[in-house]
Amino acid sequence: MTTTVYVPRDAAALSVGADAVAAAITREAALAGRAVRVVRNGSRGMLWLETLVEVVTEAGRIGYGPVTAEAVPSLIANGMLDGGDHELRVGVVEELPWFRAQNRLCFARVGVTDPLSPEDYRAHGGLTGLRRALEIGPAATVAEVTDSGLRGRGGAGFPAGIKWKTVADTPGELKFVCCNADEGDSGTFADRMLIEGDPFCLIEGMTIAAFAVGATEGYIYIRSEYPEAVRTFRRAIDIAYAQGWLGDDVLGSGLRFDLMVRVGAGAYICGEETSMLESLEGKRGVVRAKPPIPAITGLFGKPTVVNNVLTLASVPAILADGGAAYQALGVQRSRGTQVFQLAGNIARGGVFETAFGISLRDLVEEHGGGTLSGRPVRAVQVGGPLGAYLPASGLDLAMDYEAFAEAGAMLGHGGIVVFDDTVDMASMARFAFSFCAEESCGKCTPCRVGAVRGVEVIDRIVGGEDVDDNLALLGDLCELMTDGSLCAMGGLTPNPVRSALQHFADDFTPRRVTP
Amino acid sequence: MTILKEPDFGTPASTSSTSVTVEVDGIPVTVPEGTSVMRAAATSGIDIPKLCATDSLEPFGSCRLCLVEIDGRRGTPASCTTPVADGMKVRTQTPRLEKLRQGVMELYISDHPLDCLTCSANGDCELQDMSGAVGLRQVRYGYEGENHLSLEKDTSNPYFDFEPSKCISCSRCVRACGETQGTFALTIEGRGFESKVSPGGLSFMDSECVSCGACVQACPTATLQEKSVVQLGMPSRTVLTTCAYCGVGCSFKAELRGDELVRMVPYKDGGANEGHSCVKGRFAFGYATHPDRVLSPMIREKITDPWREVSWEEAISYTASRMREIQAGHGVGSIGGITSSRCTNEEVYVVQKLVRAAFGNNNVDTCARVCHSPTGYGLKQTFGESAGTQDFRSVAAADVIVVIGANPTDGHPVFASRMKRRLREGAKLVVIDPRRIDLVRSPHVEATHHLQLQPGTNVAVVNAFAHVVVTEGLVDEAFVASRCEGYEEWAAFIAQPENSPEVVESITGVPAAEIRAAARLYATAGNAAIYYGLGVTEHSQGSTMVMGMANLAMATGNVGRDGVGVNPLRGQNNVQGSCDMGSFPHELPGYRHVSDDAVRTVFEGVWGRSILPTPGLRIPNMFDSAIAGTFRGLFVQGEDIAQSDPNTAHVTAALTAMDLVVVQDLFLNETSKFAHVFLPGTSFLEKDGTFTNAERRINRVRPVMAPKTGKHEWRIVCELAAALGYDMPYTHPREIMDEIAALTPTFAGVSFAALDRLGSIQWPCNENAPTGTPTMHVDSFVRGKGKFVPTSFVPTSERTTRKFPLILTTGRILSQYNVGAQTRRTANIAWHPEDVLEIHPHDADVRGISDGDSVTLASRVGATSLRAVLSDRMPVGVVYTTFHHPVTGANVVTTENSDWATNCPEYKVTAVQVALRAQPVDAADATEATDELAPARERAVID
Amino acid sequence: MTVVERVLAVIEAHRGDRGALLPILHGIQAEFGYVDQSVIPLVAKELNLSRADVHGVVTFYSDFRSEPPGRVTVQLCRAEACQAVGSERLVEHAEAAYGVKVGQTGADGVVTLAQVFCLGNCALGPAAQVNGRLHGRLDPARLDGVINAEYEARTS
Amino acid sequence: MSATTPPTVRLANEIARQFHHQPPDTAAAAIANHIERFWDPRMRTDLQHHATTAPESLDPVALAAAKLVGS
Repeated sequence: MTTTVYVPRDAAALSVGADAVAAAITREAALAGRAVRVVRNGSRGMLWLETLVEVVTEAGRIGYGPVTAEAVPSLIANGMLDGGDHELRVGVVEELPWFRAQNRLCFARVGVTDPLSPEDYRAHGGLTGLRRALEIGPAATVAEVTDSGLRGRGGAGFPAGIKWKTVADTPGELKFVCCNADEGDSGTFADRMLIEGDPFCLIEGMTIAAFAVGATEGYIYIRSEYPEAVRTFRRAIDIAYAQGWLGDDVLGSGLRFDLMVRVGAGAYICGEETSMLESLEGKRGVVRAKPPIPAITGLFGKPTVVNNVLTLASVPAILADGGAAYQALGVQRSRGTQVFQLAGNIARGGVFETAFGISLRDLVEEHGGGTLSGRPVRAVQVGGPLGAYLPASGLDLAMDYEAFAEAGAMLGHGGIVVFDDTVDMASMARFAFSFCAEESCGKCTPCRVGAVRGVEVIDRIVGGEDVDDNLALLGDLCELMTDGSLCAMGGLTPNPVRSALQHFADDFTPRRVTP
Repeated sequence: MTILKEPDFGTPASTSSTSVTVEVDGIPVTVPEGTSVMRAAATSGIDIPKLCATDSLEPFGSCRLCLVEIDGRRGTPASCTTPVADGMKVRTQTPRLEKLRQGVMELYISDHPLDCLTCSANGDCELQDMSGAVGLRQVRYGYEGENHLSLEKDTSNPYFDFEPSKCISCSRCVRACGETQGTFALTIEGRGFESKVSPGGLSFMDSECVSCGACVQACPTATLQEKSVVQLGMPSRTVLTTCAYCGVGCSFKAELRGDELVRMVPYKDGGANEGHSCVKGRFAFGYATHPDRVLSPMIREKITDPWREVSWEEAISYTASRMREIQAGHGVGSIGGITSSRCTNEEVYVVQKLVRAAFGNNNVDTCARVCHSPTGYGLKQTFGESAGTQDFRSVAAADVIVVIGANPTDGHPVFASRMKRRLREGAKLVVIDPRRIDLVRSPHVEATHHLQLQPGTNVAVVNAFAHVVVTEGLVDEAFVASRCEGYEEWAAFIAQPENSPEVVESITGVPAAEIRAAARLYATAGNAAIYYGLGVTEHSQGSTMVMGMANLAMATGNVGRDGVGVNPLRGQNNVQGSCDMGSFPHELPGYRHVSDDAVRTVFEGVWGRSILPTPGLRIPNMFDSAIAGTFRGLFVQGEDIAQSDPNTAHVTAALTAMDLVVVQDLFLNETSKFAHVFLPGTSFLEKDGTFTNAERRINRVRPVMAPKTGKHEWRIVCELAAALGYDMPYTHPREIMDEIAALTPTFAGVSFAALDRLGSIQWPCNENAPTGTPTMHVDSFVRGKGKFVPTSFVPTSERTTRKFPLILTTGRILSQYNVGAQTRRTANIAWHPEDVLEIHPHDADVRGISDGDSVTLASRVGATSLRAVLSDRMPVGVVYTTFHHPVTGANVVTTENSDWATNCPEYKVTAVQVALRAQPVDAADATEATDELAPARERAVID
Repeated sequence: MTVVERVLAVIEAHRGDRGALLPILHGIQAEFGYVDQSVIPLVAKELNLSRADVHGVVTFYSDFRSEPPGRVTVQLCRAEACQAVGSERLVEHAEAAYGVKVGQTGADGVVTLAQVFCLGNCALGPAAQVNGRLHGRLDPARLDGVINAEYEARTS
Repeated sequence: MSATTPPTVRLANEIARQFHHQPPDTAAAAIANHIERFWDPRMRTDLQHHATTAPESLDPVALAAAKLVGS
């Protein structure tokens, strides 16, 4: 009898030796005379357990982790292939508290299936959403998405249905669907994991969007820092064409939709939708002023849907189960689930998909297990490099768009980066400016020049130079960048700065000038 | 006037016909929908601070100075990128906005040199202005932070400097290069704080920059600054005038400091150019004050005598008495005059009047004879008026643009920029030209079809187009039925198989399928416009081709509205005007035949002299008659016939045979070698009058300086007439225009006062069209019904043979102008130091010619030598050269063939042989050889 | 194949793609290891862009190198999540150990050190990409091991 | 075309080639009309002179036209 063993092919798993683990299992099983089938799945998202090896048993998929290649002989010797006991054995994966506490919609198949197996995809509910969309027609599809309350997962949280309706209502023979997979925020990796772990879901979501708005071409813009995601998605597209899920006659419905991968080239700003469009057009990734909005004048001047990976990946489920089911999840105007990502100095980092409304403390302390270093949590940055730093005392915040907005913070793409008490928050504030200086597109003055001056002003403050005047200047600069910048890059850079000043003022007191 | 600063509304005007009303700082203002908040504010007299916005460019939204508050909207949107909405309430001045704007300026100044007092832009710097406008009082960041102050200055361009340390990264130059000029030679390099303007990583001179000046114009600081301003200082007064180079007729602000011309700046309200310019008009005006200019009249008895400077009185009375002597001895018809397309309408008018009224004959012609005379003939025959049908603006409404025998990016660059803008917006392009001109494929522009025809086969191609239209049912039946005549006969002719694309393929070398596709595109476009140049007219069938294009336009209904038409791209600044003014021997002003008794009677009444009812001699006929001995005296106004007219040997023989040759010009040109009287002329900077451009637009030419010669050209002519016993007692050129208006129905509404009021006027301008006529033939053709004229293709007699196996065709290049008399006397020489022979690599290879080799170019009539450049722009079998340098003698080899109807020379088709020169000559040798051979070699085409 | 032919082959593979400049530049970098100044006019001509257009794009994106890289290219993540677990110490180590500053290639052409902001491995930091392969939970010793292995793989 | 051909003859012949597709009578009339509208009278006289003295130098249609031209 052949034993099925799952070894993730997700980049995070690969980064800690998953390929070597898979090879070792094949080798050692053969030596032990055991027939095994190694399936390369996506990651379950419990990244502290990577490489998480799962063995299929009658009791379920038993997990072992973190597994290294070196540990494989001992694992096999100890009966791993039969679910045997071992210090790395974590039990039935889906029964782990961390796992059970989630509500996986977007990530329902991630880590469960072979991402490039169309059979797996179908067997796990794939294509149901698309088929239903094709059945109910474009207008009803848009309505379903509108009714679901789905909001853009890229950070701005704009209702997806309204955007789609605008594109659908704008006349044009050529329209585009663009998936923004330029996931550049530190502390976020859910897009990557979905692309690598369930690419067909995204393809299905984009196809539904295309059908809904009347687009015939789609582009997914994946950052070049994600070579594994690029490879996986390209293969998935090839398979989808072969399956008739893409091309001239999608699922025999007569729908034409072509999908292309485009790779970024090292520019954080291309995660901003208009600069992403510029980049897709083969230009410098410089931000466009709005209006006109991309839904009307988008890629190559044509009506264009631009949505984030998780937004589009939520769509198949919304169509399959109906907008109302999705709407039933979440709180207030934050409907459905959010894929939180626990990162940085955290004991149990990974993705955690759940309905909006969970508290930050629950995520960081209960599920994340506190810091990796074991030291006290001092600060948590939510929403990427443009998100605010929250002090350990402020972790009782509910994770929803409005609650965060009220607290002067933002949920962004759901990334949560934890710092322990060794962090110097003045240097993190300085980093916010220097990151902006490094990654600003250079178009608008507050961002282009302001970021550089911000670094200099913080240096002067911590250097003890005219501290009060410079603090006032820093305040004015933050105000100018917030109110005056062309896009969110410059506009939000003051978030981490101001929050650091507000919550960690002591770190800004004069000290020795760092050489 | 003092220095003219045009208002800048910040963003381009909206063309919407719907209006919306908004309130800016409590002031209600009604503007077209789509107008920016910034422009709406400016319209109501409120200037919102701005640096990256200017109304010649699309809004960009980068400087963030123009932030405003809008009731009901979050934040502080940029007023340049925010369109107005009905009922919107905008506040442009609040404490919050003031603080933000000061904050922006503080950032700018923290990375800017603090040298305002010694900066060349001091007083004309928007950064300086904005610092004041926002009330910047301190820069709290200090000046010690990261900056760009040590970036090096690029002085490589001869006309302007690039000083990146002063750059504020507003991208106005980059956008101007793309949006306005369409060259895309500039970019922003790097990103973030390191973003800086760059000519593609090269120096300006090594880059793709064509030196049009749009970037300099757009720059709000001293970063891109004219060298002349750096050297001479800021100008203090403005004179509005018109460029004297090509037929586009750009309006310029001549900016002076005292009486010194500092710079020429394109005028935003100029109808032809709308604020754009090219390297010639913008920068190449130095010839006007070049030391080579002759400033005193000179005479001599024999052409072998040395010149003798004399007073104006002596020069004029000498001329008059010799003219009268000749007429006494050889008859009234033994003298004549040639008018110049470089001179004003008023100057031209008085010369033809001199000839008709004082000389008493019709022996007047103009240099248009050798360029666009077929246009006059062909469009008169078919449409009824010897002029193009559209204004330049019309190209913005074209869906398909057909360019035939023209190279607008070099020859008519400012119009080309407008055309390219339309092409970038999506209009389709068909190029019909033997050579792959830049328009066929250049950044962001690509022709749908390039019909690379054999030189001399235009008519076959246009007939094949028409054949497709007629036989494939693409005729606009309604238009033809209601607006035209002669259709049936023409359609029967054109439908004959000999005109089919398949048959003409072997003649033209253009695949039949290409012609069919292009013809269908033209016929089904919606709005299809034809633009053409000398590649149409300078052929043995030049006039036929013009009529062929007119037929095609009528058959498809592409006449009489915006975006269509048949449009000549005129060569010289005043070709249209000189023709309008009655310069042709068979026509009085306004294209009315001398045989028309009624017309003659009107002129005779005003002029007080009788006018001959029979045509006079055309230029080539004058030469023939001179050699025959019946034509012996010639007044030549500003045309170098010895250099520019065909068959130089014949021309020089004719000039030598004459008893009196009077030359009026800026420089001692080739013709003056055969002259007895030299009357120094004035440059356009001294003239007072009008030029008429290719779109029939009459523009004022205003004097920037007093005549360096002490006398206006029109006055010279009047004094000569007086000396001949005929009074032309004008005291000012405006009186000349008044007379033109009184005598010419199409000019009835034109006067200097009207021009000052309206800016410019496109004739016809009269009771029916008091402000002029941008588009002609709108409801009916000038001749009533448009007339189809069968245009049978007759091959030129110029054929290739074993001995002369290649065809030579000619053209011009952007930086130089015609025979180069002006541009060679400016720094433009840097771009084109010599004419070269472009030859296909295959043709070069079989002759053992490598790139850069010196080669001889020989035709049946002459030979010259020049450097070869291998180029796949040429089809195999065709070679090409420009004619800007007399040393090249490019036209020594061209033949005496001409257009059958107008005698316009067939410059564009010459059978030649090209061979490697045995011993390459160095430059010094070449110069010597030139001097010896000058009369035979220095012959070039005027257009 | 000549350089021109190799460039044309890359361009040909993207002929007909909309706005193909980025994929082509990636292709050229994959082919040659960097984007040489000299190929810019050719790319511009083939795509009907100005060379300034291409220059502007090449200089905007930090991926495109104008110089050949070393045998081992190390992209160290310096974004917040990796900073939280000591990425700056890793940078200091790498600079000292390989004698290059971030953004430089060693004179011996062995190591190119580059910084990157986020590799999407934020729960397993500090992370780095070495010759295109992602590594997590790095410390100086592990980094050295990875670099050595890559160097050996490239030289053997 | 020989350089010794009189200019008016050369011109008339060039014009005649353009009208060869028309019936000779029509062509001759059209050419004569063209000459009358665009030629100086002394050129017409010269052409008529050649038409009389050297009719063989003229294209037959040009010759016919020359005879129609009023001087």
